[in-house]
Amino acid sequence: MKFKSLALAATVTAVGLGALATAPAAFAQAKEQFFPLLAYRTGPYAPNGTPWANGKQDYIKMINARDGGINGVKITFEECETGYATDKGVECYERLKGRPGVTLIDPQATGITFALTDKVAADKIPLLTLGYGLSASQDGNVFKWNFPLMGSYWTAADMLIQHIGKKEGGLDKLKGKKIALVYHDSPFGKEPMPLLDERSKMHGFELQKIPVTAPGVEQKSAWLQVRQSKPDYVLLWGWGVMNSTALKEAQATGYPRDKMYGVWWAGAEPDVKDVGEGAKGYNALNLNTSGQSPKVIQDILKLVHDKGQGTGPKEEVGTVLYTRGLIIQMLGVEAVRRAQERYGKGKVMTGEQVRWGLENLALDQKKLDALGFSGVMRPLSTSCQDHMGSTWARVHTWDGAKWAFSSDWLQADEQIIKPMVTAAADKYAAEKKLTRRTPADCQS
Amino acid sequence: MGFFLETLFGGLMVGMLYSLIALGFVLIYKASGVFNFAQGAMVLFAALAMARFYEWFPKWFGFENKILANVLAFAGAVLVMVVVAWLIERLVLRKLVNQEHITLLMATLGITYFLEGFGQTLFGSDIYKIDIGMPKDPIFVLEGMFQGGVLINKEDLYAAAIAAVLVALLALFFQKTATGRALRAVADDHQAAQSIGIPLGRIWIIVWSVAGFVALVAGVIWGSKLGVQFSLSLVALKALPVVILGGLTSVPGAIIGGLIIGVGEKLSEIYIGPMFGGGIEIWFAYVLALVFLLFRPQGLFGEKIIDRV
Amino acid sequence: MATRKIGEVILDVKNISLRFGGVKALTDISFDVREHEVRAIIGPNGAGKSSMLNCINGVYAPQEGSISFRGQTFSHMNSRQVAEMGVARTFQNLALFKGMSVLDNIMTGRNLKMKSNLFQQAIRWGAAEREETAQRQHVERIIDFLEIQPYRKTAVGKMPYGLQKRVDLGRALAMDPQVLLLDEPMAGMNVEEKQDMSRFILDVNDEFGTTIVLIEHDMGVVMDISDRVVVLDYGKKIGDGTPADVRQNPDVISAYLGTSH
Amino acid sequence: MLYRENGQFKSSYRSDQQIFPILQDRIAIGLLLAVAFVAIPLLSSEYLMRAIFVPFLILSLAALGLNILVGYCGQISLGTGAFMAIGAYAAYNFQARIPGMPLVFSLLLGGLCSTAVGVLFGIPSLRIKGLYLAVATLAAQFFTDWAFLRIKWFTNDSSSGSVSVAGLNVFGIPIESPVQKYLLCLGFLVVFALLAKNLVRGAIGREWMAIRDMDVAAAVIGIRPVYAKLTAFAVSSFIVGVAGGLWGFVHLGSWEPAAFNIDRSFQLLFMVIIGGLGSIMGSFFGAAFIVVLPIVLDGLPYWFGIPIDTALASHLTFMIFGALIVFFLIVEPHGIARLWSTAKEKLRLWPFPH
Repeated sequence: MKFKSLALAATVTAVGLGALATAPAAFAQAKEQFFPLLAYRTGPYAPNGTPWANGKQDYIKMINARDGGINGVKITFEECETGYATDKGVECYERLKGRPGVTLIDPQATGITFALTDKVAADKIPLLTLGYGLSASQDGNVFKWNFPLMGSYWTAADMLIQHIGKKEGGLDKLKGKKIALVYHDSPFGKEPMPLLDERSKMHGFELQKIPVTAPGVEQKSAWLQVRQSKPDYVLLWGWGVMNSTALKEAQATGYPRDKMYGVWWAGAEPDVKDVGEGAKGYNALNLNTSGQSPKVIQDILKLVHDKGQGTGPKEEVGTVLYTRGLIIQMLGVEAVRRAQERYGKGKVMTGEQVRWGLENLALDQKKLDALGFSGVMRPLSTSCQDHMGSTWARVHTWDGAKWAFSSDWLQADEQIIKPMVTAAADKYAAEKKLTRRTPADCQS
Repeated sequence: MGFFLETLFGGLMVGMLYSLIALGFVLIYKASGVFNFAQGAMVLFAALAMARFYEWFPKWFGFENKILANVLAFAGAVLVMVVVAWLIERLVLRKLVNQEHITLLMATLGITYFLEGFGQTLFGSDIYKIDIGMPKDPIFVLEGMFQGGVLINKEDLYAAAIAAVLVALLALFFQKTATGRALRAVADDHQAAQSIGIPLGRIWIIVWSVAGFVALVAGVIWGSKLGVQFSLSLVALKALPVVILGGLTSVPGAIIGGLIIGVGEKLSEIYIGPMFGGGIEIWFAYVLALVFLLFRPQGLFGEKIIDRV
Repeated sequence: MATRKIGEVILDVKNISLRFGGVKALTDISFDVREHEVRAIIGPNGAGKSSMLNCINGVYAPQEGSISFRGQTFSHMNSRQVAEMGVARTFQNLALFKGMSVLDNIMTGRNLKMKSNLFQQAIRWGAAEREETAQRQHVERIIDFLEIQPYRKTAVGKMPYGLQKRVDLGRALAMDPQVLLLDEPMAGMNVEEKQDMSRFILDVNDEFGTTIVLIEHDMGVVMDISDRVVVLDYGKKIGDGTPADVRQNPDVISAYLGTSH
Repeated sequence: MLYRENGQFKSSYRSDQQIFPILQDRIAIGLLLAVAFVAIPLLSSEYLMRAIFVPFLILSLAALGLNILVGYCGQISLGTGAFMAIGAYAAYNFQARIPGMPLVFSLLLGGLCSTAVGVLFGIPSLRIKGLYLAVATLAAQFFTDWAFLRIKWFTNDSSSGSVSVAGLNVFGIPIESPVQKYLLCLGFLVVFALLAKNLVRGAIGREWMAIRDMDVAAAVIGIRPVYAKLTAFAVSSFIVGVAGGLWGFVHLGSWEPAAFNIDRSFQLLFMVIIGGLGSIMGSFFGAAFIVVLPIVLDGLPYWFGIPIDTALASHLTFMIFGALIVFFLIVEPHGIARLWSTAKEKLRLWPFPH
């Protein structure tokens, strides 16, 4: 018996090490553009992580099927399960970064982003963190390899305050008001605080910070506090199961849902669908539309799902996070395309070249329409200094059955964000003993 | 004052749910000397089964009636938990008889992983809904006494009621039925129980089934409050201080402990938390339990240990 | 036995009473132990013999009474102090360190003698190493004395019962005790084993002049090897004196009627 | 006939008290070290280095520390993650606040801080035993999780509460490349393993085991439970703390409290129990098992070119992992280390069964 199991242990390890040794073996010159996909389809965050990951995969499949890749360069990918855990994420990154033709990394988690920020700089692989990650990394002069495209937690918080201000009839009306931030007790949840503090100083509203211990299954006391202090508005900074729980507790403690505003990670179908009517009136930011009407989604349905190659269930296509996945993947692909314009069409781009592509994205309305993203998102153009490219978003509201936009496009306020970003970036540069990039470096 | 009462009620309600999970721990520990870490995973597993059966059965058997669906789903889930109990006894406990506590503890941690993986493979890892028609909106009482009244959550009341009924049933089961008495005998002394011809194996299956049933009830209540999702298995960690505080071997301990922890947690978070920037309830529960232990190392109702040499 | 002379009172137990909640384990027990003698405590099961030793060891704290050792009087003992004063102990139901080898078990008995600190031990250089070796030599002598050389490196859990009893004795001897408390050293042994064990006990008493306090059921053995006997029954002292006296004592006889084995 | 101790007679107790009394063992260890220090750095790919070996070494170190507490002193702990966190954050603060602080010193000081806290949370162990004690360690776990999120000072006022380090170097030698990181961790591990081994085979080790096996008897012999237990907590949390520092500084480079959450504590407990309680070797076996197995499991489908959905793969990983743990406990409750020594016993007798 003992021997049997000893043998088994031996084989397990043997197979393991063998496999490990061969796994990342160096291949020949890359023929294909490789996208490592970090995802989480298990654990507390799976309900939100899954559609996101599916969107990214479907877009790649569609591009290969429709255009045969990027100017003829096929796209390959491999997914690695992180379970939203930092160390697992790092392992996935190390596992996949060595692949030939590796393009860029979208870790899908703020924690992993923090851990990878230094590593990618050393490995020369761009880090694409659309709408999350380090707010300061908008400053391309310091964060050469980070790309928080389309928004950070600071821009999000800023837009929410502006929107609430509008509702009240002017930011000055916020004076004396009370706004509670119910946040996921982690870097993700704490990132918006500096900006909110700034804004509360400016407009004289009281900011109450109520942490929710991750993953956020038990929120009774958080919402009892809300009930106690009766804030005029609640900002919900949640992710995964925390969001739906928050809405249920809000209902249970009778806090009006229409006074609740979520970040764009707290405004998707998984967050509200099993709350249903209970979430009626709840608002959240959104970077993109949802629905199956856009051309790109039609293409996906036609070329991927109808061929039975869909990654997820068909009805999931076009949901909020799925569509965000599409956008992220599209931006990655377009970055490669942009890079090819400079470094040679039909070639496989290296991480460095893709980085340049990301830094010089220029997606105007025309381009977006051509890509089938008309109406799905705002145009965006990045630069050496600005790695965000667009600071626009809209508020949408859950009517009990579906999300519907309830505001026009909002834009974060340069005047406030910029100095904060620069300051934070400088602090970071000082800690890491980095120097800001020279204009010359921007050309590279 | 009104708000204090609300917090108190809130704490009691949450405490009741903790007690339910703690109950599972205690039952198993009493009967098989196993500190069953898998209790949380069992809650998740049972709740997943219930939630999915509720979706599937109507599809499979083609009927509409929600109540029927709920009943069948519940029955199905009970069956599942019995099977789980049976498998655990056959494949794990039986093979680990007379091992040290820590070995058994690890085994249940293994079971935890397995159940979490298996549950999500079988039933999926999305958020699922258990709808047993619990009212979601709050009611206000004592409006005369306090302005604004005292908010009470109907759902919590029902939950508490269900929990109470369950506990009563268990009490009856243990006091009145032959099996129950056998279980108590086993709890007191394995060898003795065996020597008077009580088959341990069967007893264990029964206990684990009962624990599975308790897990299911807990899962249904939590699930209908929070939705069924992986994180449900984490509530086990909330029940841990409860078991320790109440005493590993005491059913009343589990219940009283649950209430103490529930209330202590909420009051601390509301009234002390803000001074420290909040989020203290999780560790406060443990520290609370710890302080109790320093005065009664065997927990509130646990048996006293005398060193014999 | 003639060779050794009984000395002064070394251990004096006065009016000890011990209760667990309501249960009275010991009531007003007094007796003394003289240097170099073999003192037996006998009595039926549950008479409180082991509890008595536990009080002397400081495992239990008696509610009343006092214990004096070489003139120093304590209301209750502290295990560490007792050990430092040179009182060693074997246990009724083997309290050996099951996970450790015979060697380590007995070495543990020498720990009080070892002075090197954590860091010296961690580096295990000079002092620590020398100390280990020195103590090891001493332990080896005990191993030879108890004739368990072949088992040095085996884990005690795996050894036959009789030998485990020896290891238990060895661990106590390793402390070079002045007083040795033996709790049923021969329980569950066959005749030869008992003979060996009594031989060991007497040798210890002779060679090292160790005072011995002995709990034993086997009246035969007790009467053979002990100088004086205390008899307990239901936590009370019902007799005290030489084996001869005790044999005559009516209370003792009634207490032991039928239970003599 | 290869593995025999016949004819190797010990002429002095000293030689009998060596770490590896048997010649073949000494040779084996020599080879092992040679492989570890020379062969692996030369041969293995960057991925193996960064993603397997470095975590393996660091977690072995942590498991080693935990094993002293749980395996040798018998005090169960579910709060190992907390002590890693303390080590990491303390080291970070020494590094960030004291200019020119050498990395190694920061790490060791971090270990000392964790020692202090470890002793503090060890005090209940004097009164509370067994599973009840677990709650004390869990209290430590959740408290530190919270403290490092909430108390800005610990994280040098970073708005997000996550900290990061850069430009590591050991007395001038930079710690950038995987090989350098690997060697640094290996160095720590070897040194601490040696020291730990010395402790457990010395007087203090015997005290710990005595307390573990039969605390009353130990007390009667004159062992002070206070001293034994608290030293165990101290030594254990020191090693664990240093491991935590390495995990943060060398492996992650940038981390948040979640990197040391309760899952980490469980993972480490798994390691020591699967590997073997009360065995230094076991800590390594356990770490290897727990680190490599999941990676192998969710990698296998790709390497054998079986297309399998990620979710399913990782669910299967969970299941197989859990099943294997139960399997091992059933086959050998005393862990891989015991299997190993049984195998060695068999090898001694080989080719003659008796």
